[in-house]
Amino acid sequence: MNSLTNRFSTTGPLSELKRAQALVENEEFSDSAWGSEAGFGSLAKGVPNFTVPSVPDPSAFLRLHTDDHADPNCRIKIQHGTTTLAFRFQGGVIVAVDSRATAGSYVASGTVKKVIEINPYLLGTMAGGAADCQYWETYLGIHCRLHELRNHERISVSAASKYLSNLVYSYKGMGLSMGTMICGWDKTGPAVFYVDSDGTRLKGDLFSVGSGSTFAYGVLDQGYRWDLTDEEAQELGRRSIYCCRTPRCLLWLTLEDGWKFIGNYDISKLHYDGPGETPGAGYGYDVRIERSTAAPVAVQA
Amino acid sequence: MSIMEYNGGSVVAMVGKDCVAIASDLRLGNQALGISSNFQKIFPVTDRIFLGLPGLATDVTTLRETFRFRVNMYTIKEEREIEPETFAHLVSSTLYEPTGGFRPFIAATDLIGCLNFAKDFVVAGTASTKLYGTAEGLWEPDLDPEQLFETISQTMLNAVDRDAYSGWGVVVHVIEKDKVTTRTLKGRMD
Amino acid sequence: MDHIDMNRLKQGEINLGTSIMAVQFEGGVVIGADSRTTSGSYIANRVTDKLTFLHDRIYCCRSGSAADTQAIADFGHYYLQMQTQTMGTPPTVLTAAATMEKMCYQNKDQLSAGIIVAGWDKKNGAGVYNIPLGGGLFRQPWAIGGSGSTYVYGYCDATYQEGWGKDETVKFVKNTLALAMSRDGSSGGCIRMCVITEDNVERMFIPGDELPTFWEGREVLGEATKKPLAAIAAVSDVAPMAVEV
Amino acid sequence: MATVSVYSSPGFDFSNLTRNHFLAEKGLPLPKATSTGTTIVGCVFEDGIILGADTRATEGPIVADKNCEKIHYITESIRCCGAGTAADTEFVTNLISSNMEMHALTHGRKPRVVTAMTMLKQYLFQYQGHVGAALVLGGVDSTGPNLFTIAPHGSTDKLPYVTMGSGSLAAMAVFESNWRANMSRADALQLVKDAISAGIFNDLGSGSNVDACIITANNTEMLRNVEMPNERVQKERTYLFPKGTTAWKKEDIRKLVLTEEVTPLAVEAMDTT
Amino acid sequence: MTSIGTGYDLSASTYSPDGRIFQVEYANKAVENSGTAIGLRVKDGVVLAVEKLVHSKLLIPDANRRIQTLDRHIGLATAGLLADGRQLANRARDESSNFRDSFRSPAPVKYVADRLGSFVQVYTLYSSVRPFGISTIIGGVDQDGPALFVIEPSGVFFGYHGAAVGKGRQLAKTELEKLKLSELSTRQAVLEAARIIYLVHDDSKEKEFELEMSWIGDETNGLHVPVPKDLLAEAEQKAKAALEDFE
Amino acid sequence: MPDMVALSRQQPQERQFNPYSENGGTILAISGADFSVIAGDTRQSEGYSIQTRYAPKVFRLTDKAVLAVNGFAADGNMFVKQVRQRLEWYRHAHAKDMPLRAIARLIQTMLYARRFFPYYVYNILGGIEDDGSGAVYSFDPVGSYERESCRAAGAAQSLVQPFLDNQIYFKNQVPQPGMTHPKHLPLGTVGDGLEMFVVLAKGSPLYGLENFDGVQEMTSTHEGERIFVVRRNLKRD
Repeated sequence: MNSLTNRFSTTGPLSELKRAQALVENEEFSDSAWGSEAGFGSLAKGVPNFTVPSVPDPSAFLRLHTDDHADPNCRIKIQHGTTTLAFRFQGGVIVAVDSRATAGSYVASGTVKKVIEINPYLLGTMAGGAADCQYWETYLGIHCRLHELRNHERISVSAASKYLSNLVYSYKGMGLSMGTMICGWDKTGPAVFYVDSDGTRLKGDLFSVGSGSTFAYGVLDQGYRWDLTDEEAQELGRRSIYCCRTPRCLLWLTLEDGWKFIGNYDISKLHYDGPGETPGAGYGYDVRIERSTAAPVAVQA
Repeated sequence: MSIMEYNGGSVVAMVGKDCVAIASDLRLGNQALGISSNFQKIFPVTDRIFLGLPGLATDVTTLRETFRFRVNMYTIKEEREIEPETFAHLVSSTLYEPTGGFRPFIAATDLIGCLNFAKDFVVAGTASTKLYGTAEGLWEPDLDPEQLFETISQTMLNAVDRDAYSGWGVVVHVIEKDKVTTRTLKGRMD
Repeated sequence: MDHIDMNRLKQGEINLGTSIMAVQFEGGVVIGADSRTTSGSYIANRVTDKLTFLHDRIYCCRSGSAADTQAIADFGHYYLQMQTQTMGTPPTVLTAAATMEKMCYQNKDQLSAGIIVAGWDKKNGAGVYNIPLGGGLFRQPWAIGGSGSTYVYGYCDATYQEGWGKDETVKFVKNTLALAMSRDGSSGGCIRMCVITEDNVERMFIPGDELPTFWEGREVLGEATKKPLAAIAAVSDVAPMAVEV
Repeated sequence: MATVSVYSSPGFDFSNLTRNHFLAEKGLPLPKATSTGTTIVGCVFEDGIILGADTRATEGPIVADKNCEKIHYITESIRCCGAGTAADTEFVTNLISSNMEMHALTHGRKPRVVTAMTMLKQYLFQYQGHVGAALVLGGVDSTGPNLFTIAPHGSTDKLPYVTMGSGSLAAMAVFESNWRANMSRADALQLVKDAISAGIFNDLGSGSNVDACIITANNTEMLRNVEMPNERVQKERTYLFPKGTTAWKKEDIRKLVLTEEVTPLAVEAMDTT
Repeated sequence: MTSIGTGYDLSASTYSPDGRIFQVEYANKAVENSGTAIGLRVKDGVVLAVEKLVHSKLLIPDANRRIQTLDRHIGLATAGLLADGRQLANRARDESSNFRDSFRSPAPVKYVADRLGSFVQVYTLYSSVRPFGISTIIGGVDQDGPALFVIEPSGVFFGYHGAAVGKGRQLAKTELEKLKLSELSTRQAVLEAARIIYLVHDDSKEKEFELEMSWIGDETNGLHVPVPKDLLAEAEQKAKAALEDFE
Repeated sequence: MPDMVALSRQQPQERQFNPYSENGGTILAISGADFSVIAGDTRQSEGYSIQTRYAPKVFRLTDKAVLAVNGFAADGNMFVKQVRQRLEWYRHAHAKDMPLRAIARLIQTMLYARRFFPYYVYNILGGIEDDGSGAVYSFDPVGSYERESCRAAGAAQSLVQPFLDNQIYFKNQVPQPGMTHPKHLPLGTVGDGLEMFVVLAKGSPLYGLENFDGVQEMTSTHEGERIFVVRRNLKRD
């Protein structure tokens, strides 16, 4: 049934994809080449075009050349290795991410910004394929703006995440890799949605995504309460990211009137000196041990 | 995933003017997961020979014991301390051992503290490519012990920062005629 | 068929993708081979000697892996010398061939070697024995082997005749090898031959630029435009189309 | 998209290949050994043999050693160039060198080049190519000059001029166009230098300097770095760090020279009566 | 047997002070007690004949042969311990077949004799083993013509025109020497061999014996086979007749 | 005869569509307050052999944008060609050069358009932003990008990048008083030749560039942003 509708449909991502396949040779003359819409395609005509290799199984082709987990010698290395987290509490949504990108054993970057500022009210995190997240969340931004123009009100977090989920779902099985949290504040209060490239979309209080998420959950779960103060919530975010041993920790807080960037913390400093940059007040195990042995019963008040 | 990357770790050694230095990171990992931030990979063989062994941790400890045994036997038989060059050959032939097939840890640091072998520096471990780059750029001939310490430290710190399997602190030994200075660096803990 | 299965070579191994041959005649044998040794597409040696001494009047022609066949020939040589010492008489060609065959057969999983053993002995006179890939021992009046041999079975079948003397046999070997080398990409270079008789072993060498080319015929390229069209038209009713060359 | 997933290609199914490869990778493969993507050559001239080699040692794409020695000692008048796995060439030549010395002592005369060649080929054949040494063996003995190549599987060739290693094509091109029989020493040395240089400049696995070794009946001359076409230019600035650039946590100084205060005690003179 | 009891005869690995190995000499004694075996190398072949003593009337006639075939063209007759002879024959068959395997041609008789000589000799070296108690006659026709060898317990082997071992060897040798062996045909040799065996048989000690004979030559196509029944009967008959004449 | 030395096990091989190859080389870019430097070697190789000793990897896009491409040369050349075409169209449509940050986004979308059939190209874009600051953008093959102050890519990436971290970002260095950023960095990379593009902001001083060996100006007017190219020979082995 699906295949039948697909075959005769003229809109929708699948037919666009097919058309793109036919246009491999002269893609330069497709409409999307013109004007400021650039690669995002003519919005009136739906989603943009993608070139697909003329092979029987394009996703296998893609996997063969880009999956560095299965084949460390693959040519095209896509960056991996991430910890992102977001949680809802009485004061808004805390979004905390790490900043490291690895390609194989190589640390490709220690300064990646894994939060995408979709618009002044919405944040999306980035885990999995960096390009996939950047592209589709930017694309989502366009649609959020269009929604505002059409309806004269901000899009709800729920609707935005649903839109993103539907977009990537139409490419399911093609090799996209994306695990993101869409965070914001709408009429229902602070909201966090988890969306991934398999098509999963979940609403929840607390999520962590990426290879470091197991560590992050450990810290998050034991410290999380709804009625955290802003200070406590930020500290929880920092400590959760710290435990994943990434170069830097970036922190955002989403409020009713839009998100606010809290800070960019050097993990080394957190390790030795803590967020207050007081020498010896760090999070590090060795630093803490030293602290506790140096001043065993210092406080007596 | 190569065997070398299972536990991670890197070593670099450099020659200065009347001194040599050897540095290693302190990380012991289980692939991407860090286990220990105080895993020594450099072992004193004699007063002035240090051996760096990055690689699979179980092999590192086994080899370290093998070398200790062989060096002790040498000392007993010859009634003198082993020379760095002799020791380098001992390491080389131990690692080759063609009779038992090839051992899975061929790559280890080639030598330490022998001014005749390498005129500049040698590197080994998961961060070796990064170490080649930084060492090639930063090393200069005839460094005095203090300069050599700065150079080898900067080489090591910056190289391991770009390697997912090395890091978590660095230890440096500077070997001079009359003393050995060991310093633990304040490295990044990520 | 004894052509070489390329996949049986170990990777990176040097290969004698070869044309080899041996023919018996009254009173002796003629053996011959091309001189090309390849490693992948690279010609590792263009003047190889594939006619290898086994005993005073016994030689072998080697095809397959260079390392394997050299090792077999070296071992065979050693073995025949030991045999001569213990038996007190020179070995027969059959004995030499049997020795080689044994090695090829018993190590067939490890080796890629196609060998022709030929020579002269007092007991049986001239003899040619073919040992194909994997072993087996076949006495034949003539034998060809190596990758180039597939191209010249027909020629040999059609040309060979019983009762030739030395000169006809040498010519037959030379022509056959030249044909094989011209068609087979992994054969080439020069032709080396040996005539083994009771009296002596005579070596012959044909450089690459003196190979027979009798089958190529007259040079015809551009012929059509060389002759005036009228001359052609005179013999034929229909003038052939002029060909631009 | 149904058409995409339903289609399967004819023939063998390789879909598990990547996975199996991945599983095999988990723990099995060896780390890369230092390998000399190399140019080595040898040629005969009127008085003997000249061997040549480049001096680059590589570890995958990385240059591990910019000036290594690839011409190994076998006996005083026999030398051997090695290409392939560095450790293998080093140990094989060492082993054969010591066997040759034993051979000389056993038989009381100088062993011939073929003896070394036979030892090498039998050793390599025994390991069926797993000892990855590709060698050029040359020397002068009682039979005159001898030059061989030995491939990793144990096959040998005897030729007046030979090349081996990844740069062998480039070097062979030089030999094929310029080698002549009975060349003079100077001409032959120049030819060897040209052949190695061709490898150095045109093959990425070869590089740095030219080593050569001239062997004649009564003299062997090892010309280390006979040509250095790739000397590194001076760095445009130095990167010395001021003292204190590196932060450290702990210091431990171990003095190897112990100074002791010796306090002489007033001792009575020994009774020597 | 002056040396008995001196202790030098307890082991094959010990010499006596005058340089003898008593165990080997005792082995020769074992041969001397056995029925006679003879071999004739003649113009176009070889004949082997054995005086097989029959210890019991219950034994099946023609069983327990003492002439054995080693290869298509080689036969063997032993005198001494029957079991040792079997063992040696098995070894000889192995040698012969190995030779065929390696050389793709029938083994020369001398080669087999040589190998067996070495084999027997090894049993004279160790204290833990007993030397073979047999003398062996090997006969065959190979590419160089008829050949005849005798291997003794010490391991030495010699080539002969005519050979005799066992009880009656002295008389048999005398008889053999009278013959012009190189001029006889195998058929004639069969008759002579039978005559000699009958001649040397000592009726006074053992009553019963069987004549066992084989031949190799042009008449057998180069194969080692028993002498045909009719010829054997004829030879026996003539031998008995000659014996009566002789007496 | 390269495979003669390689001794890998035999294994099944699937013959299939493989439109990629690796052509070696290294590119890097550094940005300063009012300039950026983009460099690349000019050797193009495959396996152990050199295809050409002069194949530029760094391309001038506009007077204030330079793009360096590394990876599969054919993909790279085609990609640069297409980017230049899009910039040309932009010029026709808007009568001005596209700003640097817009070029960066354009490159992202162009790369992402091939998400399912990626270009095997690592891009580094360097130039001057509209506000006059030097900028470097680095891209992965499918378009993920980031603005940085320095970045290396290609064969020697893992060798060069930690060195740059140390020298540009002063990583792991305890700051000394009076430290300033170096203006020009001597570059040590692999290859036959080197091409280094320097983009200067409008009206910025020349930093002594005019006295450099082998320097050549790529822009015709001295009024706007200026691009200089420095060509050097490196070791040929």
